[in-house]
Amino acid sequence: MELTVVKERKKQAEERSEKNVVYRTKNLNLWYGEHHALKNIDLDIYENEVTAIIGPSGCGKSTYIKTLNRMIELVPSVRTSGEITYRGRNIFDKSYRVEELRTQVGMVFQKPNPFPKSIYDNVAYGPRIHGIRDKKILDEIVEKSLRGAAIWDEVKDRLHTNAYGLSGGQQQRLCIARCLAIEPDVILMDEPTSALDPISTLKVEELVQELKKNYSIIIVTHNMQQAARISDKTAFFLNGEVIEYSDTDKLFSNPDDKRTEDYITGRFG
Amino acid sequence: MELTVVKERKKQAEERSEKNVVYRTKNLNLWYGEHHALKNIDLDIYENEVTAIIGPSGCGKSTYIKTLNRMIELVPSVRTSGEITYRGRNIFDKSYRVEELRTQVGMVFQKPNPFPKSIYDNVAYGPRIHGIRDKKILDEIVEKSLRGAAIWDEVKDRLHTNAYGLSGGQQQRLCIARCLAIEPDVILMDEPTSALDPISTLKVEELVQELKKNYSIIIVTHNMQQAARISDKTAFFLNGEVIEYSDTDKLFSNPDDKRTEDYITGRFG
Amino acid sequence: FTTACGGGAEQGGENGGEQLSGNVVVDGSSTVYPIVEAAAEAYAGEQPDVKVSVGLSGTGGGFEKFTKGETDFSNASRPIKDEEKKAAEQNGIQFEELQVAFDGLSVLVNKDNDWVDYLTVDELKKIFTSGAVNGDDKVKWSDIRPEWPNEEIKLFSPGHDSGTFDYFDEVILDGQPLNKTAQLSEDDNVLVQGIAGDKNALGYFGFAYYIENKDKLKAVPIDGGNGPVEPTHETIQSGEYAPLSRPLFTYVNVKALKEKAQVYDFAKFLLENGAEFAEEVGYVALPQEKYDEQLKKLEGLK
Amino acid sequence: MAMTDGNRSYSVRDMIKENKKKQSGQQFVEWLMPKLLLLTATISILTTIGILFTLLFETFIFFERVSIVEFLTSKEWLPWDEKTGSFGVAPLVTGTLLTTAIAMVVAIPIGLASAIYLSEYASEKARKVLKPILEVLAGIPTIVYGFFALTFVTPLLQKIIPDLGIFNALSPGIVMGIMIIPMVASLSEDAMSSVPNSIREGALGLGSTKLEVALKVVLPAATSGIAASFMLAISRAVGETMIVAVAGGSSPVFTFDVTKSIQTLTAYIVQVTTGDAGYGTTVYYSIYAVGMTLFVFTLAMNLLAQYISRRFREEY
Amino acid sequence: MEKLIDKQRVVQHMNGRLLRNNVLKFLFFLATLFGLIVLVVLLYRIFTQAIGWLNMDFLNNFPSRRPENAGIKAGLVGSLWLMVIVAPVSLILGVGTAIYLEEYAKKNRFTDFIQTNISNLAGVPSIVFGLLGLTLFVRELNLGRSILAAGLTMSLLVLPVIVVAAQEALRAVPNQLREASYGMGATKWQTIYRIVLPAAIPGILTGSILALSRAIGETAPLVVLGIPTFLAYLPRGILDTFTVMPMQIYNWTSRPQADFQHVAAAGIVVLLVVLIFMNSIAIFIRNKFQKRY
Ligand SMILES: Nc1ncnc2c1ncn2[C@@H]1O[C@H](COP(=O)(O)OP(=O)(O)OP(=O)(O)O)[C@@H](O)[C@H]1O
Ligand SMILES: Nc1ncnc2c1ncn2[C@@H]1O[C@H](COP(=O)(O)OP(=O)(O)OP(=O)(O)O)[C@@H](O)[C@H]1O
Ligand SMILES: [Mg+2]
Ligand SMILES: [Mg+2]
Ligand SMILES: O=P([O-])([O-])[O-]
Repeated sequence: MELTVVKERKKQAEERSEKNVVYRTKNLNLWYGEHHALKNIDLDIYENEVTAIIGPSGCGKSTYIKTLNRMIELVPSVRTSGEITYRGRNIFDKSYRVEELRTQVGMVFQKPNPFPKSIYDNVAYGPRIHGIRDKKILDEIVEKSLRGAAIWDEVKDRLHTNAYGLSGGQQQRLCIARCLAIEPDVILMDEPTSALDPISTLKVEELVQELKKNYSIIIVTHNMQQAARISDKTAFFLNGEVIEYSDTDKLFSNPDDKRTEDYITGRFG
Repeated sequence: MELTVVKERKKQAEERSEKNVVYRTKNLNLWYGEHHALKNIDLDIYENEVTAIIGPSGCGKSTYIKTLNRMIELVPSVRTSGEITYRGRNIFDKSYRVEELRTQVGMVFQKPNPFPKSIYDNVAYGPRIHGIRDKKILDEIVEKSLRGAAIWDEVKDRLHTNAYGLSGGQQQRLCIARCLAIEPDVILMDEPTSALDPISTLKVEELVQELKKNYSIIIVTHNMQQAARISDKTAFFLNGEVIEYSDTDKLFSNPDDKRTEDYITGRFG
Repeated sequence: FTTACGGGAEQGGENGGEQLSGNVVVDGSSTVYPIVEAAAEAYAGEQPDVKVSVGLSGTGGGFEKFTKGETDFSNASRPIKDEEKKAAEQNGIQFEELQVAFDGLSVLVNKDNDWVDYLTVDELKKIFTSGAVNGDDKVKWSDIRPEWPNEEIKLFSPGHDSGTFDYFDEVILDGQPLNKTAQLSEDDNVLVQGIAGDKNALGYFGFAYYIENKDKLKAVPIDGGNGPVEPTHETIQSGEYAPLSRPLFTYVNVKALKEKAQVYDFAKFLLENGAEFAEEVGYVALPQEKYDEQLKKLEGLK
Repeated sequence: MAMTDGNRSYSVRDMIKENKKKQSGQQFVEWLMPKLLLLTATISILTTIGILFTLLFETFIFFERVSIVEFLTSKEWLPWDEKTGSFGVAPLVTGTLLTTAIAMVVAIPIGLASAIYLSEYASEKARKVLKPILEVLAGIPTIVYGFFALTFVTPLLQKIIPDLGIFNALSPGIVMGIMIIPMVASLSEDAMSSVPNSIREGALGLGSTKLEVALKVVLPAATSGIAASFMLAISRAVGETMIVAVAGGSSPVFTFDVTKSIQTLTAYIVQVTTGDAGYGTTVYYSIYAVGMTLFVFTLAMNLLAQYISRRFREEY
Repeated sequence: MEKLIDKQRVVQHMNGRLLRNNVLKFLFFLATLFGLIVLVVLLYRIFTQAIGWLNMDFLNNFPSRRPENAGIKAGLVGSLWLMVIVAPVSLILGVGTAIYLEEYAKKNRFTDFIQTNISNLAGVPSIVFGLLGLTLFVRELNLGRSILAAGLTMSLLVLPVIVVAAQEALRAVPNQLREASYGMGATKWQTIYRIVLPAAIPGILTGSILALSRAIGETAPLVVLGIPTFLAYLPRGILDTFTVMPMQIYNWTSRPQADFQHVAAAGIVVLLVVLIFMNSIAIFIRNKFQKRY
């Protein structure tokens, strides 16, 4: 009988963990033409957690995160092998509609890329394409998203001016707001705060903490402090490989791999 | 007699300090159309020092640094009043050729902006436009500049491929190399490391320390740690005004102004 | 400025076996163009150093240049007009008119039209004149002869600015306005398409276009008072096909004729061989006496 | 010597200074180029002045013979008879408007759709093959299109519209539109291609379909380039001559019926310049008045288009 | 967190969106295909007519009254000579004007005036340029009916197309590239010449292809200039008289003899080959340089 209980528990644990995995990457390889940019990546990403991806420039962080919402397909020379499942479904599956995937998986890019439209229209873009026309609801979504991205106060008086009039940092926060507007399930962030000042960064970091209650967040960052501050798990990439992936506390305090240690202590590049 | 010595010394000191000022900004005001972006800026920048400019997003940091090499003139709606002297000459003076100013004052931008040319041609661009044609000298300059920007090893095998094939971080370091290639007197850097990983950042920071022996460097940064680490003087901007300007140690340890303190301790944005 | 002042212009006169050089500039009517082109082509074999160029600016456009002294010959599908004479006079240009061939304006119907046996000049006039039958200009075959079908005639005519229309206007319409329902085109091949494509079509254009499209179209014999006459080489040349056969001209600048040996020589060549060339490109030669007469006149001008 | 590494005997900074002293030529070029370029820009003005002069003199003579009121208000264009003739330009204007409008109805949607396909859907390879092939369409001499309209398109259309005359406005209008497709497609595609990819990524990342990216993001961002291609297309249609001259007939009738034979302003000018009309006759001078009309017509259209595009651009 | 977006509806909506995308993609493809189909029909008609008439003799002969002897030599050589003037003159003037307007001119009335003027010239029909060329180049400047006179006329004719296309191309060059160059102490002209122009070349070339294609296929203004149709000799320099392919073709199509229609078709094929050759050079350069920033 005791055995049954143990088994039962084990099974429950497995189920839970199974359920909690949002993204499961299995043996992923990626080539840009001849250039082997991602090598045998195995990585599970869990629900309602912040997963940070760190590593030196050119190690494949952006490439990996772009593969998660299949944005990488825009580069014509790209080939992949292996599997990524999102909530149990293989995202490379022919029947998986990429638009559906990307609606559930929002993305914030490294360089701010607002549309050449008004601030309002930038944020309302997502809801609109998904069929929300009601002016009142849109207004509400726009305000909420801009507040969420800590930019509402700066732009509330000029919602209908062109987004290109904003400074770089403001533009990036606008892009975050734009992403929040469609209330995704997962949010991919490629160095979202690299163009932000510390205050805005702090706000975004707080926001990330807030959002992870409902969303799963994957964030690429150069800022190891940031990774340490906000993430639950951290993956360390090097030359297209995952060198180490574990709880953030563990990785920063007691890394398994020598290279991780060298990197986080700034000993190599 | 003692008096004379004192006077003499004072005079010498004055002369030295006079000589040491690279940039003197007097009562500078700047408007984008109606928007008053810089207000009564007074700031002296000294030779062979690193001057950091910090402040929240939209406070006018980029605007100010672009004024120093008159890059701001590219925005048609801009008006200025006041004076900036570079090495004693008013840069707004009609007789001052802007190309001469910009040859002596290099610039690294916030967003990487390599030319759509090969890596080699990007770096050789500056020397070439200034009349250096000798292939051997160009080769040497290119290598040295790329090394200086901590990117040589990554690109030395593909010097003649297009610069757009590089990752964001690599592109930014290429831009730094491009700037170093003409050996300017002053280097303006607008958040040059915001797109770099910590290792590259570290290298660039080291490089900045190295360069300041011969060059004067003005660096806009969001990263207060960075400002504290590498700069000799720091100016804190807020809403287009200089709130405080002093030695970096002083500013970070014992600021005069309440707002500075609030900002560096992360109390407001 | 290479055109008007050819280099070897001063070389002596008689054609003999002498080699001439220099330019001969011809422009004007597109109708006359093929004849002069043929002459120029053959002439290049005789006098390889003489550079003959032939343009087709139209009769009017040709005269504009001719009366300014820019060309040596001006082809024309109608005689020169008073305005043009005046312009020539003002610019001190003397010219001589030369006839080079006949064109017989052929009146045509669709291949499937089995009712029209011939038309009189009056009937033609009635059909083509605006307002002659109806206020709205819609003419039915039965309006002309009761036994013909009760269907509207689809009229086709060369555009107002062609020599062909000009001549038709003069001899048939008598200056009355053209039927407004007529479909107009400046290009005779286009008219061929139109008439070949409509059973109720009736139109007219140059003889050569009829000859070339005999299988698609039917020529209507015209009764000018002496019974119906079909357009053929013989009837046109003899003048029997009246009033629709018209002469084609080229005008030559007398000064050029006098001063430039190659211009004179080319004019002579054109008249001597004009009959052959005209026939070859689809027109009808003048009676031989006519060419001889003009050759004599030419000699007198030298 | 500003350099830190010792194994070099020169300083770039010094070399630049040295070169600066020598480069007085550089300064001269810098002074000269804007002036040369301004000169090239003035050529266009000189061209316009030239055209105006060429047209004005003869137009003036024309209006000494024909009243300007008649020219503008009469609906009959019967210039051939000196005595009974009537010189109302309206039929030529409607002919032009009619064919141009038809051409635009064909060229703008198809051209823009092709541009969207090429820029947003087609692979790099397909684009590289398709675009040049389309551009061949633009190079076919217009006279070929004219006969294509007359001998292929008109008979085809007659099967659908039995009432269609052998000469009509519809067929040359359509063919003119086809000829203009590459112009719209190619220039619009260029404008769309120059919209940065990062913006497309932003939209795709929100789960947009390619259609939404194209219509809601790229198209608005490329408005000015696309508008420019439309303007060029309209201008080309207004100015096109041979197609209408061959397939449109030469009947200046005041009508908006596309099945009827028409004549355009341009077709009238060619008709007279290549035709029989006597030099010095009223008909001869009328082509200059018609040319002037075309000039004023395009000018008015341009000003209108500029006004519209300015209003349009303000939206964001 | 309260949800403003109904996931259920979003997913339902997705089907419609994807359907729309696919339907329109198909329509866009059809539109592209439409142009291609017309081209194929046109080319098929031309080629079937030209076949048998297209041979070395056709390339080597001068115009003739006999269809079987007629050749395109004078027109072919003349058209190429015309390009010798039109290509450099129109490109230099057109790109120069565009650079002036985009890079140098201040936004003032004069600039607006030039701009309006250019778009206006684009709409002036070719035949009016013929009238201008006749008055200005042929008569006033006394260039006669030469290659030079015709070339200059044609250059003015295609100028606006090149200017507008070049302006668009220059406008599309990101400003950050200019900034980078200025930041190195480059002068304005250096920046334009070394950075902006190379980046704008693809766009400029597209416009130029269209413009030159137009110049090489144009008949009406040359007719007005009085360019001859029959010539039995070749020009030796830019001051000689000449004829061009479209004039030959135009003449042949209007001849009564059916055989001349075949000659015309053969002429069209030669003209198209020349065009395609010109295009491919430009397209090669364009594809080599085209990139998205
Ligand atoms: N479109 C592309 N074509 C070819 N190679 C590419 C492309 N994009 C990236 N790469 C290469 O793939 C490698 C990984 O690039 P990636 O952008 O993923 O790096 P990263 O870790 O995001 O770097 P950074 O921190 O600088 O953004 C780099 O060596 C880069 O040069
Ligand atoms: N071209 C422009 N036209 C109008 N306003 C501008 C322009 N560029 C900047 N501004 C405004 O001027 C102010 C200062 O901008 P600036 O780019 O100097 O800020 P910053 O301190 O560099 O910010 P960040 O850290 O986000 O880069 C901002 O409010 C911005 O919106
Ligand atoms: Mg990256
Ligand atoms: Mg900034
Ligand atoms: O060209 P034509 O004057 O004979 O019609």
